[in-house]
Amino acid sequence: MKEYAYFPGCSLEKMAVSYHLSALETTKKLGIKLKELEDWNCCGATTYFYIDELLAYTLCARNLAIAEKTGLDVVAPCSACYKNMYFTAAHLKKDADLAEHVNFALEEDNLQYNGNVNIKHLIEVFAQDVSAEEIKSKVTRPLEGIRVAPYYGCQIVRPQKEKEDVEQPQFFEGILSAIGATPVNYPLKMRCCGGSLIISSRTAALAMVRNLLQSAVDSQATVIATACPMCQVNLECYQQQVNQEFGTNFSFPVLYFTQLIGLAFGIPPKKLGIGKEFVSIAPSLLRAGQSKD
Amino acid sequence: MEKKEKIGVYVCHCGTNIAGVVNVGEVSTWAAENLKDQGVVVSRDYKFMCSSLGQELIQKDIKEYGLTRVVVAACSPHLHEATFRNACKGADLNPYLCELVSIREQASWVHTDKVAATEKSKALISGGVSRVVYNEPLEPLYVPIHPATLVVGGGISGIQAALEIADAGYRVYLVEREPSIGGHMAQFDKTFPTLDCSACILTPRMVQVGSHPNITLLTYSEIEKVEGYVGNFTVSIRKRARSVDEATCTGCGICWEKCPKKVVDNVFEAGMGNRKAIYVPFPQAVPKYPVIDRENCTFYIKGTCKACEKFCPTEAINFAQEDEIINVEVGNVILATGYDPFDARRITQYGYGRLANVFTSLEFERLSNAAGPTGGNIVLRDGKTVPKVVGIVHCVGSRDKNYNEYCSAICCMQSLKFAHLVHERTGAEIYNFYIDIRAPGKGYEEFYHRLLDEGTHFVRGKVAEISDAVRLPGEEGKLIIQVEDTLTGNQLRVPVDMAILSAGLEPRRDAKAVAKQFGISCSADGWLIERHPKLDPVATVTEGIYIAGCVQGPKDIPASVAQGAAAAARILGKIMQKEIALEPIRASIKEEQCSGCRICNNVCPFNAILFHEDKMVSEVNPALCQGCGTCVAACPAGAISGTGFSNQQILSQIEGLMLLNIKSHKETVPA
Amino acid sequence: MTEETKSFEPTIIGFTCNWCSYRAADMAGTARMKYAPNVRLIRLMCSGRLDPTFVFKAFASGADAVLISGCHPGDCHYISQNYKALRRFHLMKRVLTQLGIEPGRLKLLWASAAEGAIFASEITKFVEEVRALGPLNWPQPGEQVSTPIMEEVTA
Amino acid sequence: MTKRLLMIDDDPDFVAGIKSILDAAGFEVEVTYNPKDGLNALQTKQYDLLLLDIMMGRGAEGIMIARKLRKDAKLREMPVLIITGMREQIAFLFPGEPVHPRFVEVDELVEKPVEPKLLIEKVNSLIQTAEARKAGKK
Amino acid sequence: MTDTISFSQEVSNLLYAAEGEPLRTCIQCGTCSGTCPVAGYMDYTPRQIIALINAGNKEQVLESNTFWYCASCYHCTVRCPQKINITELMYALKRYSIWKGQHKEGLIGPTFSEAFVKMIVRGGRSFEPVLAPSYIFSLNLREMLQEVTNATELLLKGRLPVLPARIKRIDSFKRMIGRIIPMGGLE
Repeated sequence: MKEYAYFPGCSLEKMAVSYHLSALETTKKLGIKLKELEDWNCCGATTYFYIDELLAYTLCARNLAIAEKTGLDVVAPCSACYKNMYFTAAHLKKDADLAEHVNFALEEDNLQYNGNVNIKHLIEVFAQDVSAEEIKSKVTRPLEGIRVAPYYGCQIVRPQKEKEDVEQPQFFEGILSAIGATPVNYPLKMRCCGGSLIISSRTAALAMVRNLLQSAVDSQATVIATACPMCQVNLECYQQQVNQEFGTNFSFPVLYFTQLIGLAFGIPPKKLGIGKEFVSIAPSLLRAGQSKD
Repeated sequence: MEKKEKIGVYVCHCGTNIAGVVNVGEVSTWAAENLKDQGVVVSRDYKFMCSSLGQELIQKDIKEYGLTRVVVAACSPHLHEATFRNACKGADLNPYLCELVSIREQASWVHTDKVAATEKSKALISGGVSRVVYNEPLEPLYVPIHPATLVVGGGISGIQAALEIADAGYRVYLVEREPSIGGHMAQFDKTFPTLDCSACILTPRMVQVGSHPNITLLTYSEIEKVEGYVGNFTVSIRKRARSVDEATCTGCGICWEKCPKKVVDNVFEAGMGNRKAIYVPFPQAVPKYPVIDRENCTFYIKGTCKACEKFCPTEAINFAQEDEIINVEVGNVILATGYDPFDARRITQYGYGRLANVFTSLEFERLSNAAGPTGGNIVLRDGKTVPKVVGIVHCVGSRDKNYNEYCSAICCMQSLKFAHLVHERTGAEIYNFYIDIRAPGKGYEEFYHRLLDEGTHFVRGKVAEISDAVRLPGEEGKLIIQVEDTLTGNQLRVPVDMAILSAGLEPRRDAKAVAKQFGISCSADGWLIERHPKLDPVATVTEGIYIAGCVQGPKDIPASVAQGAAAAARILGKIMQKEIALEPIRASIKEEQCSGCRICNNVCPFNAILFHEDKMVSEVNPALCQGCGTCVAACPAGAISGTGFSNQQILSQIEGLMLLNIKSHKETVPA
Repeated sequence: MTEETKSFEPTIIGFTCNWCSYRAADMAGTARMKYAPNVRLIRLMCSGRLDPTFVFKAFASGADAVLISGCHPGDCHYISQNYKALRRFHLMKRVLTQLGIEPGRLKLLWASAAEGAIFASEITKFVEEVRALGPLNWPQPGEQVSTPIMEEVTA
Repeated sequence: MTKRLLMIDDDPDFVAGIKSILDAAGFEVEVTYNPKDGLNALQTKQYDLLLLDIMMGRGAEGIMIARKLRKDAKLREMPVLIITGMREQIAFLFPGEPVHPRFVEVDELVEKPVEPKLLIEKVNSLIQTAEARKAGKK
Repeated sequence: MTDTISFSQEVSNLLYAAEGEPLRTCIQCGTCSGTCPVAGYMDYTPRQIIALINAGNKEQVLESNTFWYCASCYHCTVRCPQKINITELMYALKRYSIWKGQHKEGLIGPTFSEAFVKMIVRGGRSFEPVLAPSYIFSLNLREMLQEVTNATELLLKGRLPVLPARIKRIDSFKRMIGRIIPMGGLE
């Protein structure tokens, strides 16, 4: 049984609770255990960097240090948490002075970070650590005929880590194909949803959401799949406001990729947090998920 | 020291290049006072030591003081060692008794602390003085120069070089990897800025090469091995099996007419057209003989067909033909292997390979070529629709640290040429997206003005992405080019029917391997390095190996031709001299000290050391020895000495550098 | 600044090959790249010419560190002689350690003729490393070293 | 002998002001505008006192420098005077609360803006104390 | 040592591990601004901001909304042909502006960021309702109503927390922060 240290992040506690539920359910099906970090703290989104980067690194390092004690790779379902933890670890590895200073602060909580944690995004677990065959083997209700727009967003792939493709990756499509769905060519799959601007620069953010929704409609998708709570909330909960702002008429379901996998695995929708959406998902999707019954 | 040497020290100002940082007067006085015991009898500084007046100064001192050694503190020996050695020779002092100390490249140019640079210069001179005492008078080795030349690469640069040398009456072996010579130029339709037809000016040269009595043309061939040194290279060439007998083939063309197997031509037609499994790349190919592409030929795959053989009127098809290894002796080599176009697929956000109507520059060359797959009709990928709006993207893969940092030099002009051709043939609206327009050749700026006059739009901004993501009315079915117009600060979405990526030039994939094969090196970005970037652009650090054309860096046709001719001229000069002087830096073995352990035999990469079984001693063959000195360092008995770099010279130089030869020194002893 | 407050300036002897690393030094010069003035270079035809005696001689003569540089592996002008230098380098490091000298005082640097920038920055880095090590404490000063010191004392 | 001071502060305007005060008082003041150059200067040259800012570069990097000095055998004894405006700079975080001395292992801390007279007094007294301490040790 | 430094150097000094002045290498190609999803809403495009910094126009830069509109999507950064980390530059400008207490009027970004960090420093985790006052009053009536509707729906769907989240070891957590930012009542 594969085991990971699991860092849910603040939004999965409530706002994105369905992501949390579906992540646990689907990984369980695949024989993966997500062990929640004890007493984790907020990763700080990107906001710490505006005040004090050293503080930002320290807060992330606290979580890393807690994870290190478990000896497991740490998994974050939220792209922002993932990016922050990944690059904190990278900076600490490169900059011994910084690591020393951060560890000095961690002493207060009887913690120490030695630089021995691998950080993964939840979708990387599905795309890299689990083979497509393994996923396929658990599918009982393939999402045949369901056209899904794979929305990568920003911080899963950017900034670039090594030499990986940051412009046209295909791993999300791979997962969707494995559960029998049809990944559509979604031209804006790498564009930003404006999640971090929805409060501070509302009009800009709403326009970005509008573009993404329009592109999903144009590519004749039934549903957008996301891998980040910020993206999901932004794309889904603000549709009403987009409609008011731009005179559009969007009512487009946005699900977490784990919810789609869960449906394909035959997990009851309720256990996947389905029902908590603002935009209810098309009955066809639920039907597709259960057509083999 | 048994015999006291008389040494002269000469410190060059190099204008302010040295004197601006190093206190040359102080250095010179210091040397006179402190290196007296080493034998320094005179020490001077002078504005430009390499000038004729500077040289005369040294020569006068040699005579007057009876100098037996000379140390010049100036620039790198790679620049002026020969100059000062010749000056000594002119004053009847053996040139190898002159030592050059680099206080420009190693002190004044790289240090800002004037005191430290001055002190370092003193130490370097002290090292040079200590070393020169042990220099020995040497005579250069003379070797004959074989009058034949090898030219690698049959593009325009190699063609030019081969013709120049052949016309002068000397043998040239021209080796080309593809079945025909002509290179990239043969693929182009028009050449900028004059717009003359590429084929019209190139093919006569190709024909000349093909029929020249002094040129041995080896196409479909590659270099297998290179041995020897300047004047005397032995080159093995693999002549790949064409499956066609050149002696009997007339190039009539029946075979490729009858061949039933169509193959997408990814080389000459850049994937835009087809050829047959037996083919000549293009009608004007030189030589005219076809080749069978064994990977695609039905006979080689299935064992049946032989249509070509059946129809060949001269029985020239030979399926059993094998690769042939040809060995040739040459005195000099020209590498003119050219470039590869940048692979536009690497910039995924530009959509090449994903979005149908994104074209690369090479594809567009074929598209616009009258002899190309569309007969010169500029149409979309569907083969019929004429574009109404065309976007041309400059700097694709160039001026970008994610790909190639350098400017590819030709893309601006190539893009302007494309814009003109699109305008002329389709009347479409054209957008050029550029960072800077670089048109620094004869008639180039004028060509740019002509394009402005034709109404082409120029948008200053590097394209961010090309997509099919429709957002606004009027974008349906178009490609959207997203860019900031940096002159207005507006973000633009320009809908176009066709996007042309003006791809930059890259070193050949195997440039590094080729360089290594010929004992030269590549720069960090992969182009072959010339001996001097300004004054010796076609020679390399290895005597007898020359480079011409794009193998040295991106350049246009006129510059490639000029380099081909220049390399040829350099070689003709060498051939005329009949022999060449080599640095007498060689190893030699003292027979009486040799224990016969044979360790040296194995370390020599040139097999220059023979072992005499009868006497149980080793001996160095001076004609094969290249003077690397590894055997000297390896000999456990200390029986091998290396002229020019003897143990004594180097050990003494170390002492000199550490100022151990100076009685009153203080600086090197830490407090 | 008084003499005693002046920080330690190491003296380093550097060996370069004629084809790559000496040309890298030339290139650093032509491009006016700045680096620490503590290294004094000796040109050999090839790093393979480097006799371990040279290194020990340099240390015995008072050098605080020695730099060996040549063409990158695979790029040797003499085909493969830099591999011999590489082997000797590891051997010398061991010997130095046995002699009680920090192995960090011997550095091997591959630099092609195009890598002037690397050559310059690596030298500066090396000088800093040696500065951190402090002056070489040669356990038993060789004859050549002791002579001038003696004279200075008696002067 | 003229006393040599090093100032590490990222704000060129503030530096100009302080430097002119200290110059006029006969000090030799060197300035570096970021922590990295500052540490370099400390390691290669000798100073009688360090004037240190807190909020620089990525964040409260002054604290990092102060800690580093206190751990360095050579630099441990160097007097450090922190001049910080951090209360202003991130006042929203801890409104009305002081800079906490517990984690700042330095000799003195003053807040921006600084009275010229007070500044020179502090500098002089810190240098004197340090010299006395040194003499005592010998 | 130079007497003073340029604005470009001042900004470079804020960047993580900046060597020299990365902004000086900008060739003004506009890739960043062509890529930026928010460029249309910015007073100056990212490219123009770099030009203004290099020109030393400090006031113009600080008075612009550009860096507060940066969505941290890193798209410009992965595409910049000079490998300038533009997103990090925007963070640095935010930091500069917050430390100086100087920014364009009417922006929500600065106050929201401050409120957010304050919340984490206090409780260790994010709790959305606490943030609302930092921005809700800057919105116009329609926007405010939309926000409230959204919040209500979230609450109804069980997606909004009612109690503020806190980590367990909050005291040592606060002391830990004290070692990085030595301020505040720790006892």
